[in-house]
Amino acid sequence: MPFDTRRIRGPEESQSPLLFLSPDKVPEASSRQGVRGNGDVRPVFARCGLVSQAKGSAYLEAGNTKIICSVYGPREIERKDETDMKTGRLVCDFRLAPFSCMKRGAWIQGSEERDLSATLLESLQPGVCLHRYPRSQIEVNVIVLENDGSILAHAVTCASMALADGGIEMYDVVLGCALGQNGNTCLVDPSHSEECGSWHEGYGENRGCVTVALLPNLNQVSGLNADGEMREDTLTDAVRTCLDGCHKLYPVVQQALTRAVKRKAPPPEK
Amino acid sequence: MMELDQSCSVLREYGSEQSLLSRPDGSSTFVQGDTSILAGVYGPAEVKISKEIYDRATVEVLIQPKMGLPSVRERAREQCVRETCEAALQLTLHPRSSLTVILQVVHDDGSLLACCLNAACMALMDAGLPMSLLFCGVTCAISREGQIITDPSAAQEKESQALLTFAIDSVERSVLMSSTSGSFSVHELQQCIAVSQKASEQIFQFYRDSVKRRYSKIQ
Amino acid sequence: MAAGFKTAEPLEYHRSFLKENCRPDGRELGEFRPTTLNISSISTADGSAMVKIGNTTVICGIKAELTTPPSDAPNKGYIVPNVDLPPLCSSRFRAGPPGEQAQAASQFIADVIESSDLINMEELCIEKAKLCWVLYCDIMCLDYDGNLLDACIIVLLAALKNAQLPEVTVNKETDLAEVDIQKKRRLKISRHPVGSSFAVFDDSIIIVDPTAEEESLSTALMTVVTDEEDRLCAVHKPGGTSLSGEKLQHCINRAITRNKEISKLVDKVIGSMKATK
Amino acid sequence: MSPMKLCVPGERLCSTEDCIPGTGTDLRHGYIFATLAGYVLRKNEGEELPVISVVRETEAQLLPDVGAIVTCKVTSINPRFAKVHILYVGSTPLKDRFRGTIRREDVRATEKDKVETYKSFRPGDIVLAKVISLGDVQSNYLLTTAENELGVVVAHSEAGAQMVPISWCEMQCPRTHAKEFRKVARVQPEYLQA
Repeated sequence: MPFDTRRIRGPEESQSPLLFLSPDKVPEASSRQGVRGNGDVRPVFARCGLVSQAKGSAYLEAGNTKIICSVYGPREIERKDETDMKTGRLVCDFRLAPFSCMKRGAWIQGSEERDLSATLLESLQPGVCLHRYPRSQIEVNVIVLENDGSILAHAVTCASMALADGGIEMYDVVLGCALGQNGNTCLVDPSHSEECGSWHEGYGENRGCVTVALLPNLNQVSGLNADGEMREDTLTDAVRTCLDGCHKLYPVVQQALTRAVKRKAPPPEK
Repeated sequence: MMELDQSCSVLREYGSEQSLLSRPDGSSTFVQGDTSILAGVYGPAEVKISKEIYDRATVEVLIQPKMGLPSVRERAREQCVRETCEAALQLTLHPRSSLTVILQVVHDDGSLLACCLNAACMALMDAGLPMSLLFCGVTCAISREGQIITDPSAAQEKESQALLTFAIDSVERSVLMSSTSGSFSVHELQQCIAVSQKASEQIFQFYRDSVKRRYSKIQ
Repeated sequence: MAAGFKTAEPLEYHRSFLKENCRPDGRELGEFRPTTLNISSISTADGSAMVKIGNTTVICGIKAELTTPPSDAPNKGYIVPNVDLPPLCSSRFRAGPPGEQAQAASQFIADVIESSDLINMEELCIEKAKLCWVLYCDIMCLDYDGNLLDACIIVLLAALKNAQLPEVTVNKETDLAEVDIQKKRRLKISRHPVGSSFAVFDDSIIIVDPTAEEESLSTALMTVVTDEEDRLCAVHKPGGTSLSGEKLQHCINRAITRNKEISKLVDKVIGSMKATK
Repeated sequence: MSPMKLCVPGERLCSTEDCIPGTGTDLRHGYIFATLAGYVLRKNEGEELPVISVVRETEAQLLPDVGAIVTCKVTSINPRFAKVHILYVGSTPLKDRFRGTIRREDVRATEKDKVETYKSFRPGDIVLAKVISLGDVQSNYLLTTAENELGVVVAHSEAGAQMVPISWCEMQCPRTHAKEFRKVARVQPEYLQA
């Protein structure tokens, strides 16, 4: 492997201490106790306008999942092509901070991050009025500071808040919700251990993860991502459950956005 | 035509040669003891649009290590050399153009950054670029006994508790650049600056002599 | 058209303030922006901290992993600091590998760790020539408004102080490491390096804690790092216009008082964290 | 007075029978929806129906549009055109720089074939111009200064001092009294407070 000459290098190889845990001490994937029901989303904390340099930004916390997003633009496209003349371009960069997961991640963007960038872009695009920004591009940068599950879903919500905070015209906000299916139990907004837990037990029937992105006012789904193996009826149920989960987020997003508007400027004179 | 200055006791033997390469617009080698740097300057030349600055020239410095690819350490040194060159050059005279300084490490035996600075300055002079001042690099090592050694060798650097490199300007003899490692007291810092300023006199005299010798031949 | 003046002639705009011994954001020349510190916010990291200096925000997460000690120092471990300036933090940075500024910052932080003897590297060794810790200190800038280096040093110091390593023993029979995450220990941080950054305007006026705009308009930048015994760990001036000895002394004095302020802040935050546990 | 209503993108504001859609709104199926997060503003502008728009702290116009007056800084010149960076659209500063081009034939309205770009602009000049086209794939925004009110507003002489306009095509350095050629804008009174 060619080593990275642009970063300070450590030893050639190193292992996470978690690999050396005595087998009896491995923390088990616990089922949800009392506090949160299987159909509950985690309480979401959201704020807009934290990154001073950006056009718009948002920070979102759901349980231990922590995501920050900033939006830049509309700015000039460096290499234009014919389609850019009529509509703008949306660009997404999705990154997991090296310290965000149980195992340390690499600095160089991996294929997982690239896939997430692409999915995020597809989920957001239908919500943005790109025709209002000809010849220019809008950049969305997402960094996951801590990954405790459902990162794609929360990244969608966080990014759409950052876009709205940046005054980018949108048909609707975009909300994301994820679900983990394990046999007959389904867990809404799964945490990281719940996401992994289902795979630890091996490959089984009716087991998988679904992420849905919703435009709540238009009542349209802009992104649907499912992996694993699920029965048709479970999948439709899962999507429906996710839609409910999205709607639950709406008041939080609405409040964070209106708060940011108020903080930036007093109401204009009539 | 290797010019040597043996009268110097504080600095190791040093010497330089200019215009030894035919392709660059200016070139030089600078040797301090066993440390040796080869420098080439290209420019003013066309600049990439993304790097263009509308009212001055864009300076780039590349340091090539003796072996392997340049790493983060080289990048930090490049920044030091580049910003020192920027302070010395009259960049507004060449707007929207590029100046590239390439420094090839031939051998590293301590005081590398200082030698890079000296080689760069000689090469810039050779390229005939307008400069408002000259600069030179001096490295001081503070030994564990608290003694100051100027222009240390690699072995002396390893033994030292602190290492300070300064770029001194030729007009006011003040500090243009400073890069340090190890810990030291304020008093030691002041001493090192004073010693470097003194040593810089020799190097500037050497610059003057070598230029004089070179142009007296042309007449 | 005051705003117009600011965008069209930024340098003149700043000069007009400096003439009156103040700055566009209302600060005096020698005044730092409010500095806040938060620790332990990232539970996936072994130690973490977030620092804000004005708008500038940096976060550091430390991940400890196991490896074999370096062959030239079999009784030591590794500290690997890296600074990242992602496109998220400012429009001046592009996605992709780190640029010169990020690389120079990483190297500077590595130099400060080495120069200040921040931590006894032998403490990171578990078994000589066999097993040791490597601490990956990944520093990310989330909002870039100047004075990155000061923020990075504070965040690194706080994250190291916050870090806890699980107990590791080498099983004599199997010769494998065994980790007990129930038992954790803190690192001994022997020194308190704190940096102070300065910007030089028009070769003569010195301001502390420059914003991103002030940095780009200034003619030189300098960072002085001191420890709690008032010794200097770094006088880093990567170039630019020259500075007289007198001005340098003035900067060092300011750096020494800044060290006291920040050490107090770090101790307070770390202390309050321990108290609540 | 009741506090002003706030909205987020996607919210339905009213039917088209009640209002005319203004900025920050979108028309769909006979209803007006918000596209911005901001304050909902209804304004009677002499029409039958009030105009409904969503406003934020800055003006909504973010991109240079055809017909907009822009303030720009000249970055380079050649005999055929001058390249500029657009800094302002109207009085709104742009966060990111957009590049524009002023072609030789767009410098002034009369005697177009006698225009010499280097006698009209110099790099570093601040110029008031109007957008005439968004340009095509290869080119940037095309701008014009062919109006009396458009052209150079701030320029520095070779000696570095800010010059004073003395005619529509000349400016003078207050320090050296040297005259330099520029396509000078007749500055409108509202800009004079600078």
